[in-house]
Amino acid sequence: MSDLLDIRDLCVEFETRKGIVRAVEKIDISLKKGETLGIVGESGSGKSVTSYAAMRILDRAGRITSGSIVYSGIDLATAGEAEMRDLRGREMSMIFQNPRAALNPIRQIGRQIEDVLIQHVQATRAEARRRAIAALEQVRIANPEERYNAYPFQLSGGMCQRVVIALALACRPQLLIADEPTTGLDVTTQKAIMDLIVDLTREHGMSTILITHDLGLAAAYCDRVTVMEKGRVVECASSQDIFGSPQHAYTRKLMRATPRPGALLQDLLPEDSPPQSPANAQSTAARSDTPLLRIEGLIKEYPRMSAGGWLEKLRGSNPADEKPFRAVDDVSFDVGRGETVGLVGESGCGKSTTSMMIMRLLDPTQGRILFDGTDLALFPAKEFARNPLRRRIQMVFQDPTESLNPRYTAMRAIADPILQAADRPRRDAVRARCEELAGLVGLPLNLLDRLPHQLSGGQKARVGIARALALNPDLVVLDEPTAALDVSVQAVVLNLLQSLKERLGMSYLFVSHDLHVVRLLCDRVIVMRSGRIVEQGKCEDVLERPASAYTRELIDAIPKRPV
Amino acid sequence: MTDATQAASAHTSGLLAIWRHTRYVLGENPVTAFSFALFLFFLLCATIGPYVVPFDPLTTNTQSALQPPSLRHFFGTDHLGRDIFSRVVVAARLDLFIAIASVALVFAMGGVAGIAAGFFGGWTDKIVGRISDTIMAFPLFVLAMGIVAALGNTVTNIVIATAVINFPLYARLARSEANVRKEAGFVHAARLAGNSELRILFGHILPNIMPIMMVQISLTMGYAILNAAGLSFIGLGVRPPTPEWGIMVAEGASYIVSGEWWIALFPGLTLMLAVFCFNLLGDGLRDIVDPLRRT
Amino acid sequence: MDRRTFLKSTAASALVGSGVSAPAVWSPAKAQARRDTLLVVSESGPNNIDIHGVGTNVPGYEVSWNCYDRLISHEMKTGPNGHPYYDRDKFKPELAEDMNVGPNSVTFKLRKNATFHDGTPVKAQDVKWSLDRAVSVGGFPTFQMKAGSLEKPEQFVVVDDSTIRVDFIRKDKLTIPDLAVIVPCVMNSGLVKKNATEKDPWGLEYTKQNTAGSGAYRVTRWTPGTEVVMERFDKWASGPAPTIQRVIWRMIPSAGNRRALLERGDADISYDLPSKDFAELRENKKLKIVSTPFSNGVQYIGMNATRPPFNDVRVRKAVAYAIPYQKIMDAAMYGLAKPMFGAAANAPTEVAWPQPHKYGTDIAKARQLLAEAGFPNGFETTISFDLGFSVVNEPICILVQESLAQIGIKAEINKIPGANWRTELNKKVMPLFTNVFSGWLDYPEYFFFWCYDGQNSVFNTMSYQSKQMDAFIDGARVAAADGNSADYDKNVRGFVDLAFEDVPRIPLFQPYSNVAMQSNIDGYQYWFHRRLDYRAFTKA
Amino acid sequence: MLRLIGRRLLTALPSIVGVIIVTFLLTRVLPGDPAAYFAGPAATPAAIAEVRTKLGLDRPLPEQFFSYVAGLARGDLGTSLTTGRPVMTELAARLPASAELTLAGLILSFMIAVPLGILAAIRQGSWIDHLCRVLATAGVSLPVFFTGLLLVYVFYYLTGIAPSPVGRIDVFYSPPPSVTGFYVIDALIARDFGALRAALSQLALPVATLAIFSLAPIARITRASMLGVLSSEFIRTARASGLRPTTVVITYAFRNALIPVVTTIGMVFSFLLGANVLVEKVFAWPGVGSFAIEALIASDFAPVQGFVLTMAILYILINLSIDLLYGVIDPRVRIEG
Repeated sequence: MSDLLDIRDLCVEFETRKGIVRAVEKIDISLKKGETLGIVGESGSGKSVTSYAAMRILDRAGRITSGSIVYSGIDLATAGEAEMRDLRGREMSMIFQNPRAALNPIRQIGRQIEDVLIQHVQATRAEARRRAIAALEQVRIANPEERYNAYPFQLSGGMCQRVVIALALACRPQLLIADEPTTGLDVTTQKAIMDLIVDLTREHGMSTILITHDLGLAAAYCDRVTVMEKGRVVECASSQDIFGSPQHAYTRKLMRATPRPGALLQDLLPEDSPPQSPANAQSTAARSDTPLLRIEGLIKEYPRMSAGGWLEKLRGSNPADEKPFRAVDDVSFDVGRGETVGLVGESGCGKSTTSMMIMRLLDPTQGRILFDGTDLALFPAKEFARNPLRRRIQMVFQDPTESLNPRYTAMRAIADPILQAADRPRRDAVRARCEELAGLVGLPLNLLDRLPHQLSGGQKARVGIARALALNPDLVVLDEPTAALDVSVQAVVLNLLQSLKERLGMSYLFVSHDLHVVRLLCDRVIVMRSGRIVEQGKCEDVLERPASAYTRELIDAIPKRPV
Repeated sequence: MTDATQAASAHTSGLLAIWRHTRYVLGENPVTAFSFALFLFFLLCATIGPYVVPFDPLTTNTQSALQPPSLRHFFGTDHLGRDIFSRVVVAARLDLFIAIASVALVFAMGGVAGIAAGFFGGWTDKIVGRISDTIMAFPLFVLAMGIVAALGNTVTNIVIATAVINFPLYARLARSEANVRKEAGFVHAARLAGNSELRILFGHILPNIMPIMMVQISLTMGYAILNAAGLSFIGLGVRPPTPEWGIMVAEGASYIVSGEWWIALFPGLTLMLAVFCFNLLGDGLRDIVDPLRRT
Repeated sequence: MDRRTFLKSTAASALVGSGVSAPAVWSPAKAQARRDTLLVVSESGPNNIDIHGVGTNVPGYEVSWNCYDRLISHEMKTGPNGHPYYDRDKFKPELAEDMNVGPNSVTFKLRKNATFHDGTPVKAQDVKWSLDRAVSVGGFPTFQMKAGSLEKPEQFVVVDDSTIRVDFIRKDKLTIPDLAVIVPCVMNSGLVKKNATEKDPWGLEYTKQNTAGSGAYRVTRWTPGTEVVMERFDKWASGPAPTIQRVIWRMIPSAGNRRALLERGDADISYDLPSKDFAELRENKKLKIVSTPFSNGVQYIGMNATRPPFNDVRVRKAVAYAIPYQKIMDAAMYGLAKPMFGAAANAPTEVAWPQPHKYGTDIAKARQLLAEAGFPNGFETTISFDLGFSVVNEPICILVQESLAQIGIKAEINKIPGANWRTELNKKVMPLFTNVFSGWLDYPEYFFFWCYDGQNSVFNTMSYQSKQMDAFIDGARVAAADGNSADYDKNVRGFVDLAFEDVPRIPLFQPYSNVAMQSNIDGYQYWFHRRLDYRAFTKA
Repeated sequence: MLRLIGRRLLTALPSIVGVIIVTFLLTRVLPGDPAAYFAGPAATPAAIAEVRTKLGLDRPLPEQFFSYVAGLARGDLGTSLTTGRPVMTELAARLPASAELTLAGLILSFMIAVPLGILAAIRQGSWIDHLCRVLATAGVSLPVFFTGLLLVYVFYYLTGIAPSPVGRIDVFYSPPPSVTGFYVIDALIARDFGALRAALSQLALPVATLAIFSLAPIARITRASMLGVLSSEFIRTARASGLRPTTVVITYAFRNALIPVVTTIGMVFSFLLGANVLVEKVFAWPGVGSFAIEALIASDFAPVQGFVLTMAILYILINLSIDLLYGVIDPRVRIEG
């Protein structure tokens, strides 16, 4: 089969304020007709830049400096803009990560598909509507006629991604580039979308490039996988060979760092890393005395988002639709001292709302939050900052960038809780404490005076953790602490959290949507769905022999590695 | 290094960083560099102007009234024979004062009220919203006139009037910026650290909206002087004979048709240059204050 | 052409470029209309076209003067600048054909053929109703009538349909002249009474916006603050038929634009331009400038004679010597005024007003007088002026402030908007101020009765009290009534000398009333009210 | 839709009440005493007192306020003493003049500023970007009356291109029969092209002055919001699907960028209503602005209160139409209501 796409020693450079940055360094990638190629790499590896270069939609600062991109005989690197514009959408098209943002928010989705059809003279204005509805049917969207004039904000994330796919495939292109199509979607939706992409591309004999940071996804859905690191292709082989016998050290490191059933926490670390303390998660038996945290009948209601303002209330609208929406519906569970409890569920299941209430950042509608015997629910969230118990419950946030004040240096961020505490030590003692905490979380001292935007994702996560530990809390709520991190960094941070828990005798409430990560870190796990607890118990019981159908469905949705 | 020197060095390195960063920002954007130079020039006029000017800006000399620009009088003389160049230079002090004072006042009033409204919401938001709606409902210039006419046309009243009519602009901007940030991660983190709501407002949120406010501050400085000029045109401006660009343009305006174009033109050009400089200053100030731009 | 003008020209021409012909091109029909229409431009317009209205402003007087007739008016004589000037002492008949003055009454015979605008004939009952109205509506009109001892309706007696008699309540030389001012105009009582209500018996609301007179013109359209359009009343019987068929009077607030309109020929006549413009327009041969001194008018620096420090005559004299008179004449008036200062030390005092005083600018003498008065290093005060006339007042105050500073008096300038100016004057608290006053009746004792008399009228802005002065003024008035000229002259010289000796106010100059018109306009007449009389104008 | 209007008007009510109270107090605080002003030059204190009672100014403040509000309810805004006519008729006659001027100024400035802003955003950092910034800033740096007088001097006095600044229509054209009060529209309705040309040529200079003054804020916001939208992800999708640049920039990018632009225009319009007070003074334009200034200087309360109230209502109507415009532009606003 002849090569559809043949990229030869491509180099792409970006002008940034710090001078020229070479994002992609002499890479060779080839793709046969009908083949599905996976490009895997961590952030900054240049995997997306390659595809943008191929489509020639690099932003203004990027330039292809050398190399060729031959697509069925045409060298795209030197093609004219008009010629490229004709190819894009008709011959080759692309789908992106954040589906809702990838659609024009104020234009009906049907019209957006029509625009592409009309642009590439695939349909006259009259029949464009019929062709658009056909495209929607093709991506298995229910009752496409109505959906035709819906707006993106009226559709779910998964539905939006289907529309983006319909948009991309409307003109029957030969090549589909999918850049992290399912990141940020729920596991179940992710499976449905990936199956859809593979079915459609196979049905039309199209070739696909799937760009992802998730090795498991690539393994499950691609014929061949290319691994990239810092702008270079380190290895390229069939998915069986990549997983069966990874040749390059970096590939092996990636393989090890990906959470997978049956692995232990320290298995994730690269081979050459020093052995961690032998204590294994399961071995620390939960202490029997009263639990550190006991949640009883926790409920959080939000008024139904009725469209009418108080005018409606004036006229007394019917009580039926007045019933408030229950984000958290009668949740009760315990967290023992020194125990790590996992809270798992898809987005919108109420796990974050529950954690916010436990952290007393949000007032519950009803229910008790007993922390070491005292019911925290009695204190309103507004005044809890001054409460002496405040320092004993801390939190690590999901998005490290958003949880650090852009104007505070790392040092000042870590010191913030210490400075607010009543018994605040003198200036140099504060600095000493910060350096001690930095050492604890493995943050190099010279980074303390840097601002957040001058730190990497992993370093910011460490600052977040150091800040949480500043006042030696008893309970730390971890709200998806590593979701935003690369796989290799995630492995290191998870091990760090585990060792800190053991050394400082804390308990964790670990909120996550990734079952593999929960299996590695937690003693017990609680599965939630639309505000209610579906199942809870020991990790291996729930994950190996799930009692409820929903849990089983969650587990099945995780892409399997080629055995 | 002992803690003390370390802290000191951190402090100086902080200042050094700001200076290097400022030089960097200026280097990168020539327009901003030009506006900074202009601003320094005006500051210079304001400070040492009165001691350097060739003539006393107030002495009249009816023999040499209405002379066109010449080597003796660079900008010519006005209808009372006073040297326009000296008056324009000396006026810088008063005009800069009006600009900076009204901006400071409106930032303190409008900015703080806006943040509180955006951050606390509830009734603070309603009150600030109502006040700014009421002020916005007035035709702004007539409101300024009303205030100055009612309280008397002193410079302080002109500053107060300018501050009042710009209040809604600042309140609305600050409110929307604070509203966006009030649920940010670092705000929750600050709460966890034990910061009281007020400390969060002023310690965390205010510094983060400074870059956006900087742009608005520079724009308002321009409008403040224009407003003073407008008031002078209808006789409510600064008390004569104090030199002020706005009133000089207003007085000179009636002489354009009769051919003495220089009386209004030079103060007008200087006024334009100043407002021009303030507007361009905004972008430069934002770059300096915005941490993200710091390499 | 620098960038900014380039931007403006493109922006403006983009709009205007669409083939707009210069407005000066007239189609023939319009040319004819243009020739017998007078286009007047001024800064502000009337707020009420009835002279008896509450708060009718000065522009309102002009409309009333042209649209209503009076019983008698003034003959014309050639004025000091060769242009027609109203003759203070000679009267000519207007609505009244014949006037004969008895010892204690005057009788008027009305024209037979005089009719109002709506055709109804003018009868004595209309005259009586109008005069009763003038003396009873209150405010300024009633006040003006009282100045000529016309105070009670009983004085006006209808003898028959065409004869009316006015009885005197006291011998007063000003009664006859007071019948020739604007206020005693004759109204169409039938028409006005039809539109009156019990709340407004005199029909002031109706006459506020409609003319109901027998004058040479009548108002056909009035948009306040924008324009007044007056058409000729062809059946006007009280004088020679005017040549101007239509008068369009437009309000153009910006003086610069008014001058531009004159210079480009788009306006026929304008009068309230700054003196500087008049001085410069003199050279423009396409225009004709007529300057006539205000009759009985003086711009002065007033001081509050009751409060320290200006209650001490030496301080007032010091100020009088510190005034930069010549600078004011040059920079404020551009020479377009008659100086009221610097008369020779031995010059005799004339029996006339206004006349120049003997003070001049003498800083040393001023400093010495100030020291004598106990203020060797001066004092602080404020100098106030009416913002409405800031074109003249502001330069005067700046110059005075500067020269007073030389003798240690630090005076801060205080600008007062139009409405507040009268309130401040009435309060009589302002220590130092500049103001202008001119009386309609051009007699010295009339001026001094208002401005210097002990009864402290609103125009005695210095609240100057002096028994001696009151004696002189009353003496002059009685002498005038009795026709005893020797006594009259002695009293006039007495109060003029006392005014200059006590100097509660320092006369600066007698301002000119300037009018600029296209060269093809003739017939401008100077009247005591200094407004335009359209009836006399001709347009070549 | 009606619900939106209803809610908007209800939220506007308190600010109207606020405006009424503040104007009432503001006019009462003005130092001038209208009675003295209207009693005429030769009035004695007795005459002034007489006029004061006639005007009802001697009654206690609350009483005056209630009689004013009662009058308002009846739609009677009192009579203006400077022009001697009821304020309502005065405003009705003058409002179209100001509205015509301000609207035309806004439309012209919109037609110049928006394309300038878009071009500056597309070619960011290029000479057109800097030109847009410099031109816009220069326009707003000059006091509006100075620009006006300069335009009159150059275009009327020196070159005679523009007609004489004597108000809305040339002296020798009678205004077209008034249907909307807008001379341009009325002339079109009446097909009187002579009057139309006269009205347009009279509008040229004042509209140019206002446009230059309002250029900067609109151009600046268009550029900023276009920059924001152009860097968003759906534009990348549009480019990736090969759509024509014009469709990408106009139909996709500009329509999304329109909302902040429309908000600024609302604010600029209310700012212009204030600023055209000076333009009306320079161009002898018989608008509400110059009328209010004379009244304010003469401390004639009724017209000032009437004027400010009309402006407040106009401002609320403008905000209402902007909200409706949001609904048209952005379905999210329309649907979530």
